[in-house]
Amino acid sequence: MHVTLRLFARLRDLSGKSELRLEIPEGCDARRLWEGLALEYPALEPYTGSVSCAINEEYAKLTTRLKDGDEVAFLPPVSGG
Amino acid sequence: MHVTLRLFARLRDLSGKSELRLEIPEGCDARRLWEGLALEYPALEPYTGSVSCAINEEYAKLTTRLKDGDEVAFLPPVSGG
Amino acid sequence: MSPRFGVSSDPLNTAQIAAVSGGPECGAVVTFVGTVRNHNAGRPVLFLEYEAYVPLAVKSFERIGGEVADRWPSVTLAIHHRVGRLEIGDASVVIAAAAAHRADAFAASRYAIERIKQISPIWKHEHFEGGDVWIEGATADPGDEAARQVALERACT
Amino acid sequence: MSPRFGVSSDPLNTAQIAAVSGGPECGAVVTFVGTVRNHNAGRPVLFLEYEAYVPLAVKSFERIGGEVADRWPSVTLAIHHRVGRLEIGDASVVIAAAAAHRADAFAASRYAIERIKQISPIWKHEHFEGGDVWIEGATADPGDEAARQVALERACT
Repeated sequence: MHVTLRLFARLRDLSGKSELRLEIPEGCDARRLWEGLALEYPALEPYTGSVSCAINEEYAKLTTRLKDGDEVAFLPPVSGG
Repeated sequence: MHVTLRLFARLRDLSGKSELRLEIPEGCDARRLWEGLALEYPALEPYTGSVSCAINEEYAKLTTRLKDGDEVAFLPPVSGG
Repeated sequence: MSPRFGVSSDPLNTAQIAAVSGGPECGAVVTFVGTVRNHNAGRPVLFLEYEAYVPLAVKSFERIGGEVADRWPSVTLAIHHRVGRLEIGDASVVIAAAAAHRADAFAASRYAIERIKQISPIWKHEHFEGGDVWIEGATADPGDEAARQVALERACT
Repeated sequence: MSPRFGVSSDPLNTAQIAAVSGGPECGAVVTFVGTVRNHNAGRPVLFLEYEAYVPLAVKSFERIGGEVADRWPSVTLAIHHRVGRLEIGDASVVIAAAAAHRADAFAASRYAIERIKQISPIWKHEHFEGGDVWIEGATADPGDEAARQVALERACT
């Protein structure tokens, strides 16, 4: 199945990618997606403890299982205001 | 000597006077001025414990001795904002 | 640049008052606007009339500005109060506090409105269906330290 | 009437945002404006760029509006954040809280800015002489009750 991955702010700058379309296995959760990403872009690895995740424009736990067509966003710590 | 007396808000409404020019004896303090006023306008008497005083546009204690030409204002409890 | 403190019968210009207090080192502006409510103490309100001893009221705002500067040196404060007849929804008072950091701007503006209610020679004459009443709150005494402590507590300091 | 919550690259119109939240039962409007400072962490700042995950940011403002409504039912809240390049002095965020009484308006607006900094997917890219840095604060987790308690404490409740 396929998901769309979105990266923001410094995660985008470090990976050089703002959006990726990825094929993932059935039953994959968001954490496994992140781990794969951090393997491909080792500069992202330091964010493993602090990254947040949103699925289809709602905050979601990293343990959420992904479905075909999901939009998954990884968010570094925020600094609005 | 003479002083100008100013009354505000409900003190003015109760006395019917917003400004009075009064002759007072030397050595008179603001409290004595108020007491004379409350004798002339008994409706003001209930304010004896809560009235504030300003002399020449500055807050002043009721024990302040008045000088010739002073502008003395008596102020009921305030409600700005 | 407009004066930082004033009393007038003209409608209050919130944007202009808030602009008084900004600057390049400023990171936060908190503006408080008091407006005339359509009810008070269970009664429908028709309109209000505000009266002030104008020169002393402006001096009281300057005094509050000084108290704020002592406590929160980074804050620039502006206070403007309207007098005369005000309709429901009209702004009666606008306070703007600009500061480097938001905590100071919030504290200073809250402190200022509490102090205005304690020491500014301004009176609210409430007109309701079938009557009217002068609202009377605090005996004005700028030297009352216990009152000042209450204002500081409400400012959450 | 404008929407209560928004993210846009257009300059923020404070007066329009504050007007969203008034009404005849309203006695107090507290407006918080965050502005770009000319220095941060000891460095002179040249300009900022704000980025947002826009749909989720707007939803986070709606969530904060719901948290405020639960805690302070009389409060009407509006939140607008700007994105893109902002110069020194520009407003990055405007929060307006209208309420019957001032204590609720102050508390709700302070709570809202604390929550934005905790959970809204917005990032500040600071450009200074000789470099730039992404500012990173809190890991966004709307379900983190300890963080929410910190926001309530800062709102002085």
